[in-house]
Amino acid sequence: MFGFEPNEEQKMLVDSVQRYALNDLRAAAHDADEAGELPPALVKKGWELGVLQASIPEAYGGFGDRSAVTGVLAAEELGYGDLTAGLAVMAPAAYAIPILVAGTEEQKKSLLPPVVEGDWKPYVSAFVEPNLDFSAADMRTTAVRKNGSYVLNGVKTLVPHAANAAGLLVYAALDGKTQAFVVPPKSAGLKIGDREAWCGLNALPTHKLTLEGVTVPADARLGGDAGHDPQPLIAATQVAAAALAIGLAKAAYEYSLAYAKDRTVFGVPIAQKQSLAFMLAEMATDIEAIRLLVWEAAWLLDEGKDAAHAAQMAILGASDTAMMVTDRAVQLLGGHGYIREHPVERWMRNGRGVPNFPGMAMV
Amino acid sequence: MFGFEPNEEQKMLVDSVQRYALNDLRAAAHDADEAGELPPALVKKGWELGVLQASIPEAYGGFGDRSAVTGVLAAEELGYGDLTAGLAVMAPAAYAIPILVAGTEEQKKSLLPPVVEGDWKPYVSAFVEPNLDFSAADMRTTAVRKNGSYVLNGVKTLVPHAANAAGLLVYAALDGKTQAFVVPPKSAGLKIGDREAWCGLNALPTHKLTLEGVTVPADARLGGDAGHDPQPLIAATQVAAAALAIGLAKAAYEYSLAYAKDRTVFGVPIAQKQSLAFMLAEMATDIEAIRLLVWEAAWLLDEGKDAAHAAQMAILGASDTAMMVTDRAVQLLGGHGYIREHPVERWMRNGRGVPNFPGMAMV
Amino acid sequence: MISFEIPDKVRNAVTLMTMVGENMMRPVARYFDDHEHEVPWDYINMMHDANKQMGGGGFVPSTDKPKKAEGEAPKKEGPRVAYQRLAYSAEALSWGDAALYLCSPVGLLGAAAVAATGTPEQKQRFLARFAGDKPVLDGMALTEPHAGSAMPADVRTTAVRDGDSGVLNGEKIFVTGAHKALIDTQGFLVIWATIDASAGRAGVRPFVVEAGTPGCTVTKLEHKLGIRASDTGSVVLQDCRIPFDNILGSPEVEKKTTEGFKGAMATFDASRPMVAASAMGIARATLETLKELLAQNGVTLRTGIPRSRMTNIEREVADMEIQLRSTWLLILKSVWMMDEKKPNNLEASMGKMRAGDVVVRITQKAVELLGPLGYSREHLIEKWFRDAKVNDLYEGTGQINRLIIARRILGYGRRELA
Amino acid sequence: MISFEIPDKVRNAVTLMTMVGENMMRPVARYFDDHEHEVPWDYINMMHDANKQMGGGGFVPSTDKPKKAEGEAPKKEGPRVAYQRLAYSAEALSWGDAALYLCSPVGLLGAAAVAATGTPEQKQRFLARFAGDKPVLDGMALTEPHAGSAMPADVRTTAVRDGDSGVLNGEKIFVTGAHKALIDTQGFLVIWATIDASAGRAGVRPFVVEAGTPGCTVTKLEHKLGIRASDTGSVVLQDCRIPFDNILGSPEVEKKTTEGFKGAMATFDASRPMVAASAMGIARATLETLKELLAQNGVTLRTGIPRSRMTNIEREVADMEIQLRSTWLLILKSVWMMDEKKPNNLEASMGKMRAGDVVVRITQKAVELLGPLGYSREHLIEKWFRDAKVNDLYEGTGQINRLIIARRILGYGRRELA
Repeated sequence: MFGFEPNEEQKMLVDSVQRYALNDLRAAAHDADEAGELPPALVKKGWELGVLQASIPEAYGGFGDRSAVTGVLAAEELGYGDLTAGLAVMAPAAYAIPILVAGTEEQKKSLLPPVVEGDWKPYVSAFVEPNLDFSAADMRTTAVRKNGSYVLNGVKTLVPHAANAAGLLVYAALDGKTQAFVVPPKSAGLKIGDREAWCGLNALPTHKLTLEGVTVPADARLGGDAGHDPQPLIAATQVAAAALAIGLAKAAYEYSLAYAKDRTVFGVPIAQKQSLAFMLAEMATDIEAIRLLVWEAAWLLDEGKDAAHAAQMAILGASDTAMMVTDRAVQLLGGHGYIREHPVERWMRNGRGVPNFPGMAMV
Repeated sequence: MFGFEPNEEQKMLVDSVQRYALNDLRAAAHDADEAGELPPALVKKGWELGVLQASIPEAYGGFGDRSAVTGVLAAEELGYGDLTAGLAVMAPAAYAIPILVAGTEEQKKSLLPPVVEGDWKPYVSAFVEPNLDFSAADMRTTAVRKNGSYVLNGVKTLVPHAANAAGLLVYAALDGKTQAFVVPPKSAGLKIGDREAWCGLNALPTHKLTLEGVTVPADARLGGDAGHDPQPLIAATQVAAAALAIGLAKAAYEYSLAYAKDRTVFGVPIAQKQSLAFMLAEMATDIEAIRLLVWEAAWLLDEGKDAAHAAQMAILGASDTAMMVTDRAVQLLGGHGYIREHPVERWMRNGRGVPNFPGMAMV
Repeated sequence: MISFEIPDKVRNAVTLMTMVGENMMRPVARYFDDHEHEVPWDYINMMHDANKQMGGGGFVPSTDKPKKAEGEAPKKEGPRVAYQRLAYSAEALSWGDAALYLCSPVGLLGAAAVAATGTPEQKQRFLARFAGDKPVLDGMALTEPHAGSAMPADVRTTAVRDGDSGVLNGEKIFVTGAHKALIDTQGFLVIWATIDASAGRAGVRPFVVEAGTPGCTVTKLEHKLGIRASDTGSVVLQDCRIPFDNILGSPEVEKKTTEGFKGAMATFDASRPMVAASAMGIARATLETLKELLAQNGVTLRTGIPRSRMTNIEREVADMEIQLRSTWLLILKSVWMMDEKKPNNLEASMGKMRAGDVVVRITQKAVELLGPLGYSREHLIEKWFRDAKVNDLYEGTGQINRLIIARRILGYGRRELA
Repeated sequence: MISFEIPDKVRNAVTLMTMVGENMMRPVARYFDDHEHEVPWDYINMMHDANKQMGGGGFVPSTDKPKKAEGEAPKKEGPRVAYQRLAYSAEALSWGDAALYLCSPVGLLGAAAVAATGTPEQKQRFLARFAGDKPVLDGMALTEPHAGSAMPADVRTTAVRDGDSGVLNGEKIFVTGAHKALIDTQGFLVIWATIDASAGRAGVRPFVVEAGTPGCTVTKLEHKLGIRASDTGSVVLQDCRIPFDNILGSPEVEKKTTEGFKGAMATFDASRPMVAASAMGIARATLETLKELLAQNGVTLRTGIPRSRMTNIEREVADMEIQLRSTWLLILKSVWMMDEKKPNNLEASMGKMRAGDVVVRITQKAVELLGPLGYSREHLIEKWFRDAKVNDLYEGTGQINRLIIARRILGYGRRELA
């Protein structure tokens, strides 16, 4: 049975996240971008919507079961509000969901409750690496077994809140296979670089993380000695980033559509020009089509089916869509699109980074 | 000194080729395409314009000096008339120009006069190979030295008039370097396949050519024992195909522009719709820009400079332009574009093949 | 609920149609491309038999389709998937061969119009013939010589009421399957005509004209770039007299109001996804064959690597996969909405527009990527490229569909956006 | 004659500007991006000195530029290449840094307007100041708050004649370099105003407003996505009184005819290639740096292979090279036509449109291809992406230029194509 409509529970969640996105994230995004920081109360409020908490069973401190489909519905709304803040709110998910999915019972019991009980805390993951052909399935950071421990070496980038992380999940290649390790933030050999500066994401502090012989015990590896299949984790973070990107695209599409209807030249709304109206038609269609790719990949994850290919299609398609749509949104605003008073240039800057964001959030 | 205007002599040639293109080639193209053959008188008339003859010095039976720039100006007009017939008219150039450029004095003296003196005769070249990643610089057809001769093995495709060729120039890899060899059409081991059927080019008979141990004497190699630099030949045939493609694109652009001005819906010419008018603006701009790439590559050839990169840019750019413009021309005609009464579908079919046509003509 | 589970009923139809495509269509696809206007009777008869064996209702969903044998217990109604099955069937048959698919005697665009807007009596009267002894084709006639593309609002063919009759006069062009519906079989066309030329678009309505009706003649067959097994004809209506209740829809549609027009236009919400699905079939066939030819020629396609590590060919194929799947999901959503009786006008146009773009892009790229193999008639790739282009032209060009989408999302009418 | 030989004069200018770009602009480009609205005095003063040393005529071609020392023999006139040199200079300086280039005290868009349409007396009066003691900037003010983009025909700022004076009233927005021209230096703006609001476009003319003119104030500086070293200001004209012969052009331009308007519009045929050339400089810088970063990171780019054998990155780079070179040649042709005094309106718009497209595409793709390196502020790639986008927006958006091109090739006016 095909179905293209969220269920009642999902609709309620989407409604509440959307309200937060529109009332809180949108209102704060410009100043946060200029100031280079998100108001902590803003992130706290997003956290209290309970998107992650509802994905973690009661046994581990949460109050629900994980659904990647529900996750992408929520993520789209966060991206619709502000992708930067969305990544901040969802950062702990990039730490907790892998533990939930791939951790041993003991790891789940010990590691999850501190994340989901209480306020938002910077539990984050270190995933992306600073090379242009970074591949999630073929990382340069390595893990080597040594005397019953694992020794990690390598460089990570785009690690949010690394300077004050409460917990760190680090991905590394163990015998060529990507595996995740829980690394205490104060580990010896772990160097936190200066805050990074990007084209976008200005309000989110990220850092380079250098691992020089960082040693963690055997039980720091997700799944213990047996380890875990990295593919479902890679897929889950790809669809999370894809959903955020679709939300961002939708925001830019809606804003530029409203602008084009409102803005008149020679007394006629510019939306009445075929060239601009057709742009909008293509933007709307792309968003609609690629959103369904994202949903399908999430659904495959929930069904326990192989989602690797679908998730890659989703992130590639959503990245392209975010980049195309935000560029056109700027274009639709003309000179006004270039001015930071309007959000479209920020959305374009944030959107350009989407291909790099998998690893920073998870559903 | 930059200059973007043909000189007087070139203008006269362009005028006469354009008249032939519009009056003769255009008029014959539809029926030739449906019938699968070009009227011999049509090709003869094109030949008598003397484009090739004017490129061959008097010492070798012609009446001028080669200019690749002049060549591309003429080729554009031929493509503007009918690309298929243009390839037929120019086929002997693909045989003669390499001999002129890379041949020994003796080769030029003996091989060129029969080509350029008298009527059009099917002197042709065998260049393209039937593999999807065919590369002019890395051919699968091989030439091996043996007892003072060369032994050729391999398969060629898109060889025009192979069944009744008066002369054949075959390209093969000798120690990994592309070299051209004059091969008598009746050579032992040379098998002419059935006539090929393509998406377009219906009026031009082409064949597969299989070489099984075809043996030619040492002096059959262009340039004799020393051989020749293949790059200027590859570049010269790339710009020839590119110029034909630009002509084809111009034809499709002009036809669809005129149609769009003429065709009314609700009493308004469809060209007054921004979506269609902007398509035309982009088509015109692409043609103009890529034409200059073709000119520059030809100019570099005439200056004796390295034209390899410029020529590749020219053929890639011109192929893309031909494909984009002809597709849009069909689109501009709507349902009528799909009907063989209008030439645009034929231009689209011919245009789709452009990336495969280098080797079939030369300037 | 969000789910991407293909229903069993649909899956079974796909299996069957794929067998037909593989065994009955692919082997003769080149022949009928080479022999334009030759009628593929073997295929038509086979499909007719198959349709009868499956109950004879044709492919077109209709809750009012001819009843099963008397006394048989009515089946317990599951979720409605009829339009989903239809889209999957159109896709699978077009994967076999899009031109032959258009010769299927199972109810195509004309039948879709009847199913979407006809009264129960009309559905019975016109759709029953698909279960008759002989195969029957149908079609839809909209475009006229003066108009650029399918523009319902610009119809000049007139329908004048004369007692219980309607008298049609006008000319239609680019009628897919006109000859097969009216001459080769005892089928019918749905012909758009105006009941009041002074009323503009508000007067335009669909009428059913059956084969053999005096005054209705097929005057010309087009020679086309592609889909050559399917004829494209011109139809002249000269004092063509039909029962006036061949006007599709409830009596209200006779009122010369924009509402009546809009009701009649609902036919496109059903037909566009069918055309889009057919386009997807060509695109999928092309992508699969491209991959096969690449593999045969030693080109390996790796998966699970980022774009930065891909070859150009890998990247093109990855892009094709994204386009194909996302567009198919969009079309699926639009037919799911039909089945769920949700308004799907926007989604139907989005699917049609994107399908036209995508099938053209995929087939053109495939020709290009395969070099001489793509351009040669030894393979079907070049044929599919030629077949594909019609999907961006007929049943509304890409531009017309953009116009429809843009008006919808902007809340504009013809006055604001023309 | 067809030739692609770069003239010596032009080559020398490129060498010089490239040195400036490399040594004076690249090292501070990031700083001035981070410090929006800080005036780059070092660059401005250096360029002013360099300009004076080269004769002080500024970059803008003018046959009437200030004479050399008396008695000096007039140079033998070679072929005219002044606009070609100008385009190459704009390209090379924008290769250095497009934002700083816009701060060059050598005559930019305002000076181009004076050079293109001013009388000899006006050229002398307004262009001489670029050779003065202190650096001077200029600009052009066209867009107004009510209009979407630069639309000369939609100007509402008024110019009323009062004896020998003109009195300007209105507001201009998005004036590139307004603050530097009017506040930071003793420069000028060319301001478009209507001499007869009832005459529509026929009444619109360019006026020179000099720094220090009472009633002309810079009211706002925009915070922008890119080109942050260049200020973008709003200018309010309140009973701003200027000599009426600051109206650019021969006396005929005062006639309220479409001809007069068209004459004034010729300024765009000179200014569009400058903007396009600047865009090309950003694009070339990006492409070169992309290649360097790829090489540094172990990605080899092979040449001379067909597309079917390329990696995705190789194909993207090859496409960039085609776009960059073909667009540059188109721009060169348009300035060659200026030098040859041939009408270049179509080519100027084509070059501007395509340059906007190409620089946006190349910079966006470069950010993408380089992954985290492209997105990071450690390199200039992300800055160039931000700088680039303005080229598709200012001095006529891509859409406006398409409109101009389409009207030209179709022979349409505003009535037929709006």
